[in-house]
Amino acid sequence: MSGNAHSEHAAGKVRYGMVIDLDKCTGCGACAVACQQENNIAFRPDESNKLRTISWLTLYRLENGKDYPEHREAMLPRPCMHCDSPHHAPCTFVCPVNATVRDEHTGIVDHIAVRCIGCRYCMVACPYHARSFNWWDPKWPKTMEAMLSPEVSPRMRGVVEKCTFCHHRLNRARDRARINGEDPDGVEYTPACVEACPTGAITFGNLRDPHSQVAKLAKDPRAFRILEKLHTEPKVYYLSSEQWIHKQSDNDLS
Amino acid sequence: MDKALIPEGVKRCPLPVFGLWMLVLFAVIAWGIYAGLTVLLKGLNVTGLNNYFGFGLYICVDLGIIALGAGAFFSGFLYYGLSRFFPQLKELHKIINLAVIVGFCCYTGALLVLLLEIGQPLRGWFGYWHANVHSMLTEVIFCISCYAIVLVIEFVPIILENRKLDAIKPVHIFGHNLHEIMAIFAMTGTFLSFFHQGSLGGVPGVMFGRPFAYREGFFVWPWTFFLFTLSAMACGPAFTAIICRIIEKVSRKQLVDRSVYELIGKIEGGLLLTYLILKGLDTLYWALDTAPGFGLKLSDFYQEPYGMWLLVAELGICGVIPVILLLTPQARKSNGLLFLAFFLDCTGIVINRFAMTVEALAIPVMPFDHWAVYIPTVYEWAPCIAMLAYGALIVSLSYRYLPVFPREPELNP
Amino acid sequence: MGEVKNSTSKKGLGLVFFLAGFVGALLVGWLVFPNLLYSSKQQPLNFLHSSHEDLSCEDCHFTREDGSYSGVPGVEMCAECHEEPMTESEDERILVEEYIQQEREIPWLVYARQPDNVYFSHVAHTEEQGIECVRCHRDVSAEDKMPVYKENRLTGYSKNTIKMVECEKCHAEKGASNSCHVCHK
Amino acid sequence: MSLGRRAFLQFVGGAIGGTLLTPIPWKLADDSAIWTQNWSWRPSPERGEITEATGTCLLCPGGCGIQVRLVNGHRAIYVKGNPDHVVNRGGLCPVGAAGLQYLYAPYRVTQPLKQTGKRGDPKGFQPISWDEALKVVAAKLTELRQKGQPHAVACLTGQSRSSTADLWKQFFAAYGSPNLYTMPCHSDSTRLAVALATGQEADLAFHLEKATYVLNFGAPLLEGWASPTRAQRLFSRWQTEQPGVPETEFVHVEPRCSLTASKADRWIACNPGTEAALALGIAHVLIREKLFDAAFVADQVFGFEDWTDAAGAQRKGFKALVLGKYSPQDVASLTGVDAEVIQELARQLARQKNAVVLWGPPTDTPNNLYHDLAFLALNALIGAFSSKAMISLVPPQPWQALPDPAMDMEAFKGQGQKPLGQPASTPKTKVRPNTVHAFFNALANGEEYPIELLFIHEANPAYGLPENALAVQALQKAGTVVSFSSYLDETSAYADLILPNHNAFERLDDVIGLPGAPFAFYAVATPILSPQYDTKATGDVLLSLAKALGGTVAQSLPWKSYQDLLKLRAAQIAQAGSGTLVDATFDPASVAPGAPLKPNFSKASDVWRKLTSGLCWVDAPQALDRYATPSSRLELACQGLLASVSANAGDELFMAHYAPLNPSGDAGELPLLLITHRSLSLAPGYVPNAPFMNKLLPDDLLLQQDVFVEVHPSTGKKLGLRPKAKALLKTPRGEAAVRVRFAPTVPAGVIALPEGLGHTAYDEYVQGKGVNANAMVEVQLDPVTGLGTVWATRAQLRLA
Repeated sequence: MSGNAHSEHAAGKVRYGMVIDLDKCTGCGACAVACQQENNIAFRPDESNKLRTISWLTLYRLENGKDYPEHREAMLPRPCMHCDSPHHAPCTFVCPVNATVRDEHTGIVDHIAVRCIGCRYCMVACPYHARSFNWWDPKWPKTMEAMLSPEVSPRMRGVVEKCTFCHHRLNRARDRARINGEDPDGVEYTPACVEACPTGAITFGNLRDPHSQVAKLAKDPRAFRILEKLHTEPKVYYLSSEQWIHKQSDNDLS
Repeated sequence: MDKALIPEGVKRCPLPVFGLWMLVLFAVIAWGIYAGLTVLLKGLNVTGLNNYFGFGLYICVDLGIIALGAGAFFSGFLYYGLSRFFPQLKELHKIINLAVIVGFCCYTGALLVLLLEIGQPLRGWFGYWHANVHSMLTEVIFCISCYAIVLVIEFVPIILENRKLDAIKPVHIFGHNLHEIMAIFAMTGTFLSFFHQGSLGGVPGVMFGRPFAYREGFFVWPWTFFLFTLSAMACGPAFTAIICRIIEKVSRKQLVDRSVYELIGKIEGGLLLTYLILKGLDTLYWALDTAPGFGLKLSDFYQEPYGMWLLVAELGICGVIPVILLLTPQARKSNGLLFLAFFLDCTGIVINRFAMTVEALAIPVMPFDHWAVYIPTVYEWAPCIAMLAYGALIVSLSYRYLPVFPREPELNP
Repeated sequence: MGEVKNSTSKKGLGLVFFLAGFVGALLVGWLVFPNLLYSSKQQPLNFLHSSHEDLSCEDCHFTREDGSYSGVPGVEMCAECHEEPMTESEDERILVEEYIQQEREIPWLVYARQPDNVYFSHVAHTEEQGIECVRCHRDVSAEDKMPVYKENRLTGYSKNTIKMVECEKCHAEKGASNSCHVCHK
Repeated sequence: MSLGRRAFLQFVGGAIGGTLLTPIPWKLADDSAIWTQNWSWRPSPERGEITEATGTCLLCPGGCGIQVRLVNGHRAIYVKGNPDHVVNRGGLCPVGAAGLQYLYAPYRVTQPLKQTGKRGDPKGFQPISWDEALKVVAAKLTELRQKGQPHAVACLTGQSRSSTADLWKQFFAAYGSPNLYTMPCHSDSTRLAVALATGQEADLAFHLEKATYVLNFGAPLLEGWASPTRAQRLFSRWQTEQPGVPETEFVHVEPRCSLTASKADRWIACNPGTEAALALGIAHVLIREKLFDAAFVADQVFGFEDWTDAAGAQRKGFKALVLGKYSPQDVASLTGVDAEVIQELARQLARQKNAVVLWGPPTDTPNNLYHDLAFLALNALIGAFSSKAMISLVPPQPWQALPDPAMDMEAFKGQGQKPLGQPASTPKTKVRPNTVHAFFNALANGEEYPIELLFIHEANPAYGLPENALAVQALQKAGTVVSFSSYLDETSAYADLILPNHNAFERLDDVIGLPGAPFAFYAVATPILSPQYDTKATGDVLLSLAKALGGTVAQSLPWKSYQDLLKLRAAQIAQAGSGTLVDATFDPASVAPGAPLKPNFSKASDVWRKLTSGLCWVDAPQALDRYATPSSRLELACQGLLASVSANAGDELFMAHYAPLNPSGDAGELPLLLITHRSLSLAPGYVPNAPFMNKLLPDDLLLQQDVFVEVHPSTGKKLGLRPKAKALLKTPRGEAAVRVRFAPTVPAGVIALPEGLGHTAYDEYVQGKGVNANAMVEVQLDPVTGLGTVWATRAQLRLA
């Protein structure tokens, strides 16, 4: 068979992860727009059916459940969590054709659209709704085809797609490292969403590098992860000083 | 005009009437095919599926059909495997042919719908080529294929018993030999079916991102594995019995001895009781430990329209009541109650499959997420109904042209 | 006996029919089908590496600073020497008049063109790493004519496009990563 | 024939077997897999070398630095913020991030168009050449001048902070028309207020980087205020804990729970439009409890105590009026904010080391003059104008000056004409009031004199002007409408001639000044790529027109190209020898008003080179220690208003007071108050919402064609509405079909509608989504300034 990645949960030196500071995030959406632009994400005239839209990085609006004027809202950008649960992520476990596999050298959970048969099992398995299905063939206005990036392959109908942590940038960074005679493993790069965030709310890097900003922030007392109780071990951490946001990060009784 | 094909000793309705029925079925199937082709050409956007409901009517019907169709294997197992030790099971030979046919219809129909379920049907074969051994769907793909093959093999002897075909000597010899090794296939199919239903039950074991469906450790293997197997066993023969009864009603004949129904009733009653007990414990453990461990209470999993009524319906109305009816001799004696029980039994399994697929997806996992409601479109209903029509077609043709019920002549002198 | 013979002959005849279908299928599959599957295309004009020996490989095929690879040189590169026709050939004329003077890129048909979804890093496949160019590309040094470009009518890709299985096999041999994103984008 | 049948079967079997031994099925399967990956109708991106170009985003006045990736130098594939840019330091707002969707929009105007059918009919446009188009316009201009009607030429520009605006001014001055307007914005009123209070023509500079306490009355800080990305950076800076540096507390006052309100350290919910009253209530407590900066007031403020006007009349001072009318109890009943909270805010504000008061409407419209003055007064009381310098001024920079226009008699006469529709009460200050609503109103109603030629530049008033119907009527009334739009927008649909501008990423332009920034600013926007279509920069068009007109007009605009003008700017900067060219390492907190920054450049070429490589010119703002007022102090009592208000006017009319303009409509019939709001994922200005941004809109804001109105659950129930129900929204200005979102983000009796939807032009990705908020709101002209203000609009909502 092909795609027989090392399925053991490697204790490698690199685990790319993200920390999103919800105190700083203003929900502007620049990250999501940059993601769409960078990754050739298709759009349609009507995007108001949120259950059919393609979104690699979705902004959720959290509400504190109180009435005016104690009502407060917060925006939570949610990319793919690139779950690091032992052995398999919820999604990589269920894909029948190995279209989604976690790279144990970087922790990135890949989704190869050209391998994907569109059974949507991974969508069902993912508790974060990180995956979008191409319900329609992608169709860009003719003139807008010019802005498609050759760095990312456009997807067609009938397959699932999701956030890749902009792994094409990782590949480019590795090649640059090779050119410069540096070690291509463990290179640092920046996803599009991180680049775009005007508040600097998103930090990206190697979670296993104790000197990295992302590793430090992941240990911040304000840090939490969505649905910790599921033990999916997501590699996207959030920071918030609001207790009501912490409470909404996971299911809790009462 | 087709008398030559009709088995000896039995009577069938006039060809025009049958033809009309065929037309109806063909119309439905055509409708379904049209809808299916529309899905294949336009994409799944014509369905009611969405990013929250990755699974929908297709999966639900598939799982339900496969469970109901599992009666073939289980019946085969009972007849070919256990009747040596329990002579009373010999009676099942009176209905075993129908079971095979029903199973064949279910599995092959499921295969067809399966193609509509995936976004890239043309790449469906990747499941065989790039199989992920950890994925339950891989197991499903392989198992369904095997079961379909096994059922075809089991079906062939029945077909070969057609009067015309049987006339052909090599065919006759071949069919006869097939009959001999049917037990082997039956047993094989049974074990495969056990594993298949079980692997369907294993699906929750990998869904640790879905608390409603997730089962862990012991409760995946062997518990949920056996639960799915058991539930299929507990309803499969019942489904076959219902089909048989329907044929009896339509043909206004008695096709099997009443004792067969009663035997099935007892067996199903016991299996359903066992299933209910185990299912109850499974649900208990899930509700007492697994779900709270995820920060969820039982009530968190139920919201209209996916309310508590589903649980009550599945385990109460379609679980306890059939058990009581089936395990009460007096109730078994009443056709109404017996088949009501069978019907509830089968309904329960479909509800269960629905709960484990559509309902499980309706439940928001993230606290700030919302409940979603899934409404299938005609492009989902049509193929499924067409698949049922396809099954009806096969059953109708089989009944008309094949000696499905050995006791039919004697019971309808 | 006659009947038996008939039966045998009938069986024999059956065998004949079977063989006929069999052999026919083989012929169609192995001879006709490929031509049906692939269409042959010509390059816009004939380019010979042998005619450009004054240039080194790296002049036209190089890795950019950002790590990307420039495999096919732009018409600008050609214009450096071919501002005016250097020969009388039709190819030369086409080059100068239709491309260089019009400042239009030459639509070369790339033999080893990979699909959009493939990420190939030349810088990770160098001779220093024990991977020679001819491993994937034809040896162009002594070529006197560009080969016919065979395009798959269905997929639109070159017949010479390296398939995934070959990549995986080699990666496995070399101990290189077979992670999806290493080669996919 | 049985043989035939069996033979046929055998043949088929053999063929099947044989085929299985050929590559046909396997190859076809393999190819089908590859084919499913490469359907012909799936777009395949052009491959090639990827390079990066540096520039400045011109999609809003924010002046963010950008870097754009290009494939083969001519396909832009990605826009990111320039991490070395002083304004945005690497981030971008969603509009900027989606910028390429405007560059490659299918609704771009690709060449000059002439309306050949009925005005307003998009299908009636036919292409014409640039030569022909320019001739037509020049002829018209010449004709009007010759008729002695230079004032009949008007212009509305949306690009108020660039050299193009200066060109317009230069052109209109030389041509002789007073009717040059910009799209309305809050600074229209703040600049007037500043002029009245300080006697200076300048933008306000808020030193937010060094603020320890920011009290914001309604300005949508995080929804696109001023320089949106810079505001975000600022907010992020406030959120970052730094050892040894005091944290900044951000208090936001607004009736609606906006994103800014939620993100604020504290949100004070007040009744719509009552922010100024709250400010005055706070001033009351400050005065009563002697918590204000007494030294500054005593030393540099006029009108705090009772004063005597030029006519010798005794007038009450700010102190007396505030103490008399704005007690916490009184203000509480007006604003809905507890008296204790008002007192607490005042005391907290007074305690702060570096406090500053911001203000602004939730959408960018002019404010009530007196309300602007109220916030200025509050800042004065807390010493924000003192040596702390939490607020300072950014006046026009010396290098900004263009040569005085050569003016002939026609120019003088035209300039002497009163701007169309402008009220007589407008204050006489250095700042020219942007009475655009009065202009459109007069034009639409045919009052005063007609407008024969109307230029529309980087503006879409038919969509984006509050009470946009007025603009549509005006466009239809104007003689000839010339649009310089890049897109076929709502306004250009009404044009007789479209002279398409280069797209924001195609043109060379500049950004003069950053709204609210505590420094003077200049940046050059270099073209990211060459123009895709047959378009021309409006600046160049203007220069061409001037040349065509000849004479003094040509003299006044002597530059050969727009680029020459920009290079002149650089030269003048180099010559002035003040300010410095900076990158992201520049910390605005280090700027002290009145202390010009030391230049790090010498020659003009040096300046130009650095400006075009992404560096920006900044300089210190002006210290607010010099006042050109009658009293030579900061005037809380604005003596400059003596000419604008009646001599018998109440004393309060000379100073800040809470003066709400009553909305029209029957309170009984229209019992609700409608407010509008903005969001960073909805572009409310010149450009429409990009498809990428549409994905960001939640499905309880826009669902298919319907926009959601935010209604408090209790209000909704009272009106018999259900969540998501379709309803009819009615205001004095119109009716619209909407849906209902029950949300505790607004108080009972108030409903909220987002801006940025309801487009009718552009394409299917843009049009037909929601309702244009500008069509529902009511604009009220400020009785003093004549500016069109938007407060809240009476509304009715009922089940459809």
